Amino acid sequence: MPTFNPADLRVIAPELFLVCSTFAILLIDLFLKPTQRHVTHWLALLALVVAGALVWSGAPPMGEVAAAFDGMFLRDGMATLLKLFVLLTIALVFVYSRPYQRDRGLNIGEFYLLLLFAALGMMLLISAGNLVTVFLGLELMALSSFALVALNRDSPLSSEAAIKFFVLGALASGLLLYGMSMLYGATGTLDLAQIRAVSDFTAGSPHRTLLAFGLVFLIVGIAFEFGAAPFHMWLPDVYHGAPTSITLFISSASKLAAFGLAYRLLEGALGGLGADWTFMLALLATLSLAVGNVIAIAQSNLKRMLAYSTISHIGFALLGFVNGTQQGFAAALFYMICYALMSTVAFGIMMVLARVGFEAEEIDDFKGLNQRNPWYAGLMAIAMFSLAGVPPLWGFFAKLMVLKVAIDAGYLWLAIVAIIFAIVGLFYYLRVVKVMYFDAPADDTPLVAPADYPLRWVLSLNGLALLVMGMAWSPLMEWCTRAFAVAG
Amino acid sequence: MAAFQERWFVISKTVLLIIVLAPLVGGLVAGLFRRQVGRAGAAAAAIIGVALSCVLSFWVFYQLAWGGAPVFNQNVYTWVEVGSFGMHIGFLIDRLTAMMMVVVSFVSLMVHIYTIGYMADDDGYQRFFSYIALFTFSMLLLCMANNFLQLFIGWELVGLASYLLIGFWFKRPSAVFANLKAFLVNRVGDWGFVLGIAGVLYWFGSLDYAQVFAATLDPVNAARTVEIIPGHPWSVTTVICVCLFIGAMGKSAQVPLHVWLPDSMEGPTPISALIHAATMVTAGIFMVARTSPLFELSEMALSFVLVIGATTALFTGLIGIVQNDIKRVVAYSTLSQLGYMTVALGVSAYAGGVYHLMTHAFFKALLFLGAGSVIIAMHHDQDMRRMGGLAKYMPITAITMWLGSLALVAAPGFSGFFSKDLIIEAVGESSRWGSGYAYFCVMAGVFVTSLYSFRLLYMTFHGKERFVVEPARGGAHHDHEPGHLEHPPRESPWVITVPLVLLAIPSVLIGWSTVQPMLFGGWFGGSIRVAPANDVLKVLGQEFHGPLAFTLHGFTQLTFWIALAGFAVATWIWLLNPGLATKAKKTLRPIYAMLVNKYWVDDLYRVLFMQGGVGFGRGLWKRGDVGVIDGAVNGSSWIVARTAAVVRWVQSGYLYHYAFAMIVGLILLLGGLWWTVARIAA
Amino acid sequence: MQFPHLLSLLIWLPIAGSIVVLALRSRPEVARWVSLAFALATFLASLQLWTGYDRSGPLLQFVESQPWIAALNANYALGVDGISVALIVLTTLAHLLVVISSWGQIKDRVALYMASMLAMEGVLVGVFATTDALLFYVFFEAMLIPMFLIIGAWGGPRRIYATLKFFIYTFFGSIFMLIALIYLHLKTGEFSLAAFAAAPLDATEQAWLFFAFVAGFAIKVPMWPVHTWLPDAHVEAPTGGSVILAAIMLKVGGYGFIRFSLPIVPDASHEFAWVIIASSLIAIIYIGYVALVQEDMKKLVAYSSVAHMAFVTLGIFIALALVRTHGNPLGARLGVQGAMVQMISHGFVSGAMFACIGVMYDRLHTRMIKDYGGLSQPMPWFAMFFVLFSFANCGLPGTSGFVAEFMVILAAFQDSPLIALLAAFTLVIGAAYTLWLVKRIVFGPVTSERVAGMQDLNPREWIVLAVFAIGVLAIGFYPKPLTDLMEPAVQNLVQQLALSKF
Amino acid sequence: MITLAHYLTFSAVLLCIAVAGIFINRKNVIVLLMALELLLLAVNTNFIAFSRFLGNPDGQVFVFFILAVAAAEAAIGLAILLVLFRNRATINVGEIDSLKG
Repeated sequence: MPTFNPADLRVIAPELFLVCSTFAILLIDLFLKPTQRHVTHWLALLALVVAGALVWSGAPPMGEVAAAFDGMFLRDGMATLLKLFVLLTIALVFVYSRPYQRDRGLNIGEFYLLLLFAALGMMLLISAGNLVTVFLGLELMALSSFALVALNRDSPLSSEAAIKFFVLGALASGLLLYGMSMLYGATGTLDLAQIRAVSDFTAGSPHRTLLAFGLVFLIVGIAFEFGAAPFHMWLPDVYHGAPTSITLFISSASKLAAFGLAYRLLEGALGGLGADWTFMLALLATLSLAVGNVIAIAQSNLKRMLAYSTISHIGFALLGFVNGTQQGFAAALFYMICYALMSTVAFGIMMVLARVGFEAEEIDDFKGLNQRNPWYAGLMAIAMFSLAGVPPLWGFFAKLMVLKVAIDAGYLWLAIVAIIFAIVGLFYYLRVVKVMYFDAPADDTPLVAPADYPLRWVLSLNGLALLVMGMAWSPLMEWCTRAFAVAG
Repeated sequence: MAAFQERWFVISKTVLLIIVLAPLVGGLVAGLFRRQVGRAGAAAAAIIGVALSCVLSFWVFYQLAWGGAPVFNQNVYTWVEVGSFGMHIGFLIDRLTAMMMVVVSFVSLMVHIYTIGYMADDDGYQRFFSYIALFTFSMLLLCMANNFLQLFIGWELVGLASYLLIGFWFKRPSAVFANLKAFLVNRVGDWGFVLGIAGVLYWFGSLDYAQVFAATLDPVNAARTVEIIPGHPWSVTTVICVCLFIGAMGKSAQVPLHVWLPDSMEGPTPISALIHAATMVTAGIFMVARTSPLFELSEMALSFVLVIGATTALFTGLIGIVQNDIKRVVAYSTLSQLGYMTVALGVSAYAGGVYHLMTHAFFKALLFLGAGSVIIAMHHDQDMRRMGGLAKYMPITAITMWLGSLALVAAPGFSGFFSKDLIIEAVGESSRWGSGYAYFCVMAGVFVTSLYSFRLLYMTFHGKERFVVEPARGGAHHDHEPGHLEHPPRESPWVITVPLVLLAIPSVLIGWSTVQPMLFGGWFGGSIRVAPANDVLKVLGQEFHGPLAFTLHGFTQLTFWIALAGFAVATWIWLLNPGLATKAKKTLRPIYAMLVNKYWVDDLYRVLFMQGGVGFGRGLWKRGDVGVIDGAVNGSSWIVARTAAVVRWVQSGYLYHYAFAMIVGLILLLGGLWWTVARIAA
Repeated sequence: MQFPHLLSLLIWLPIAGSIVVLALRSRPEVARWVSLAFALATFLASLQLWTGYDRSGPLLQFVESQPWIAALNANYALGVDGISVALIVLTTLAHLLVVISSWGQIKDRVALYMASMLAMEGVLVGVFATTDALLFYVFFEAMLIPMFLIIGAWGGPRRIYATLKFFIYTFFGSIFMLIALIYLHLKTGEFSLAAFAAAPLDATEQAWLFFAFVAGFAIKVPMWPVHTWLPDAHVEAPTGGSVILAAIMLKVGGYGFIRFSLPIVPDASHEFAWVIIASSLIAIIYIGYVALVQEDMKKLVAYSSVAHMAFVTLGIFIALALVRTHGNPLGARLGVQGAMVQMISHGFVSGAMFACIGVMYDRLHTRMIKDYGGLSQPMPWFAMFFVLFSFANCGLPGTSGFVAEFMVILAAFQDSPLIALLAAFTLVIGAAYTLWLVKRIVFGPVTSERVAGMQDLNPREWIVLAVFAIGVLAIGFYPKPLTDLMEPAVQNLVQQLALSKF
Repeated sequence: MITLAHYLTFSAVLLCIAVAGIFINRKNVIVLLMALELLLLAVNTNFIAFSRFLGNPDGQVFVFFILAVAAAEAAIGLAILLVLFRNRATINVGEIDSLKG
């Protein structure tokens, strides 16, 4: 007879703290004047930092799993790592978007609260040990995201993006749920570990067909969250329509969370069907690489271009999944972390350059940036080269790791497809550098970054990290590898 | 005494280094420090350098010829060493080399001195000295080499000097065209030459003369064959020798690579004398003689040499008859004489070839310098149609030119007689394949030589004066019409006439003292190796009873009468019956056209190689590089961009299309599932 | 006294310099002097390699090794043999000269230009110094970034097309090499070149790997038919960029063949040597003809670079045929030595040619041959240097160009006289396109007022060209120190070639 | 006798109707929201049917969660719809295409 165990509260301490502090901030924010919004800002950041500290300090030893509530909630190495980076990227969203939000009158409490709720959803999703928690975490994240996209209530584009995101997101989660119901039907349990136990021994049984059928729907849901082709259609429109701060969030934190979702469902629940899902993911990867890289070339809007670039990067990350081993997941996670931190730089700089009435989101807006503001041009160039996967930047090593595990798994053809499309992709990243460095500026005046020092410093560090990590990424990779040790 | 003898009669490396480097130093001083040393300083530096090496060359020659000094063969330094392949810079000094050194440095010295006068008005005075000194260095490097590498280095460096000197008046488009042509044609020869060297290294395992020549004695090497075209075994020595000789054909201007030499007359006359008559062009002859141990192994290669040489000897001489440019006549004469030397090589009479090389160096340098003297007198007009009767204005030039010409036409007793007559006789003795043809060519050549030589003398020095002397009309020095002189022609200054005289002496006399030892006395010793069966000179030597007897015998020979006939015809046409030439021109129009157009060889080359090469290159560039390769490169990026531009509209903006795409994706995944299941089941 | 981490110093000193220079963007004059100081310091430090290198054996020297990426077992491993030493010294020297020569040429964004150059220097030294395949790859690709900027930001009118073409073309090739490296890593569990060389590989694996390497290196060299990026890149690049591109970057391709293809896949290299040899011969003849008809002098010299680099590939792959088919290791050494000397020599010669064209371009701002003529009158010193380098370009003895071509032709003859025949055609065609260029530019009457008004070399240009000239002549007259430096490494390589991997 | 298969078929049909409703509908966004509710109903049917036939209550618990979330989802959906209408004065799916390409 399961009983409530107070020790479980320790396991979910970070989440509990985040819930409580979010509500507290909600209340405090009600009493703040718009001029005092910075209090919310700092409190939200504080909440994230403390939550991060709690994640770190209460982490179980590597390779061990701390479960709470009958396995509904799991805390393992992967969860610790992923949560830390989710919190980090959301903190970056806060830091980077403050001037941007302020300029547009969007520096409102909802922004912080919805992001905190989304963070909570992600943490829950990442730690989910049960289909119910997966679902709840996912929906908490998704619903917050829908609302965030529509945050700029006066923008027709934002609302269009939001409705597309919402309808397709709901469709995807409906299909995901349908798949979950198949899993439930096949195994009679909602617990991921138990589903896994069944799935490991299903060869030849009728359950297997049902499981595999459910698997397809799960993959639809996962692919949607990632934005893998052909479930990517929402992604360019949402990136484009949403305020840049929200695009930043979706392209970084959400993608990390999607990794959590994919890992929990595919490996945690359906590891036994690896042979099935690796092939399906390989198909998705191929399509994503092709669609993302090719269509990105035709874009003139930087946000849209980065959206397609995201799709192609998801294709790369999926190369790690097709390996389906500890090494593979580690490589994929490494890739996602790298990608998230690259996109924070790119979108961060877009926000730095944006002004009231000027979004700095067309590629041509970056013309001659090197003359106008060499430092941010340099950071942007680093981000672009890193996204393109040119050594010695971090992005290259992330690609290297996933290529390695894909080839190791026998997917040489996929690796070759990936590199061919990487060459195609190179073109549009270089175009951004070209515009910044080789084109004459439309306007010769220096472009000064907002006098927001945390933004300047953190963004610079973020950008330089792409360079430094190119030489010192080994510890992070090791951490990623250990995060998956004996986790399954 | 013995110690003295040892010191005195052993060739010292230091001396050799000074011989080679002195002109280089002189040249560098004249060239790089032209501002600092001035005109006189540059001339002095170059002349001192060359004079030093000339004196020392004579000394070395003396040591070898009379002092009994042993052959010197040492490396100076190692150029490259890859395993046991050592490539060195070093000297092999035997009598052949010593003779060349003497000829080269002596003629060079004469030319240097002559230059003081000839180039007196030229802005490029210092530059000229630096170039000819550089040339002397290169030529000595070539001659003194003890290996094929250094031979080739010198070979190419003299080519460079020749290039620079032909194009010395670089403002003249014709000069810079001629020097390019000269270098490129030489490069065609070098193409073969370098392959020959590669063959030597491959099959004989060394580039060192001594080792290679020792290896030729091994019958295994002599019998070795190679199948470059499968199924056709060729003797490796034939391959090597033909390749080497192709190099010689370029440098010594043998048909069909002769086209550069007449054009090279664009250069100042001193270098025509030095490079394009006396020394550089004979490098090919020297090289073949030097490598005689190799050539002796290949009857086929020698026949090739023989036929090429004979063709050159006759057919280029014929062109000389119709030339009006005084230097071009001498140039074609040079071609023809080089042909004679080559013929001598072809019948294994290497010593004869080299001997003719030496005599020719003197009298041909004399003829060129004489021509130069005339040209100065005519204010740099070279057209013989505007000369005539110059003998009374410039007697020294006229006399020396006559002496040189007599040597050229092999008048008995003159140096050219000894060398050329012997070549002709040697051809007559030879039974090598092609010797019949060669005999005809060299015989006919005698007539031709005589014809153009006397034609030149008559048109230049005798007959009616065809120039107009009109006092200066206040114009600048140079702007008068061709054939119009400001003042009567006058004899050149001493710096010009002294070299003429000094060259005339050996041109006339040198045969008397040298023919016996050099041709029949085995003077060259081991430098030249002739297989006993091929040794035509030995056969001739049995009938040779001293130079005087030979000279007297010469008057009875067919060659003398042929030459005399040439003299008679020339006198008849150009001295006694002016106007006959024009008539003959009309009656023999096709032949005349053929000769004036140089058998259309130049035109053929221009169309085939120049225009053809440019057209071919343009085709490769436009069609190949730009069309196909870049077409593929840019085309693929164009395809990607077009695809992107089209495919992006799949993202139509409509929600229902997006949802539809997801459903398609779902179906795709179900298909993927089915495929995996099927695969696992199978 | 030797500096303990000399190779690291040579890599990181210029990179540190580039960061310092970047910080001086508002003070271009200071930036110039600081970059000169860094370039000079690096060059002087690299001389220690030359003097301190023990020429007696083939062992790697100045070895450093630090764990770098534990997950991949990749190390920050450095070490040089004679071949690397020669190339590193060439690199540091060329960069020093480029910094000097761009003094007056670059006026816009000086700091960025100098920083790119210094960063490139460090990266290039890294390529030649590393013994770890992954690190090699990182350097190999990283050099694209500064060159991309240099061509794109300071180039000519079609610089964008050229620089994108350059970047994507080369990236395209090298990424296949990356797959090959990953494959080898999976096979051996390491990234060290020594481990790769020791890995047993069957014929199919070797064939695939070979072509992956060829894709990477052939484009870099560049070999026919993947050379078309080079003329465009050269034409549009600023002078300094052209010099580095021609003098150093192309060498990376040849170096890659030596370090990767030959030791790792010797059997496939042997089996497919004919492909490379054929391509090299086509390059020598075809590209020679193409060079002949160029109207833009930079394009002409760029095409001639392709033809000259063909001697590198020819020399390297002839060696395989010689060792394996003919059992002639001596000839093979001659071929490889020739190829290596060609790399160094071409570094001097092509660098000098581009520097010369830069001198002309600075004065008239055109690269078209028809705009020049009769330069020897207004610019006698320049004419002297230009003629010297032109003769070096067509392989005249006494210049470095001859040494290498001669050795490669000698080696080629040992494999097949026909190959030598075709290769030696360069004597004719090389002289034709080079000297025709000389004829049209340097000689003849002065063609225009603008040409007549051209100033002769200033002292800075004079120094740069004089250093190149000294290099060209020194190697030409006495190549032995250079070949002796590389000999143990070459010998070692040839010995390895003889060993089949099956 | 109504078996599990019947329920599953029923829910599959519901699913198909929902999906079809989403991508065939070219008129009104409200209809989309309805189709999404239908989709969740299909899922709920599945869970309840499985729960009933497996004798395991977990599925029914899940359904409660789904219902709760569906309510929240509908709320957000309608809110976004309002914003959209305010900005564009239309909720016609065929007219919402400014973001494309």
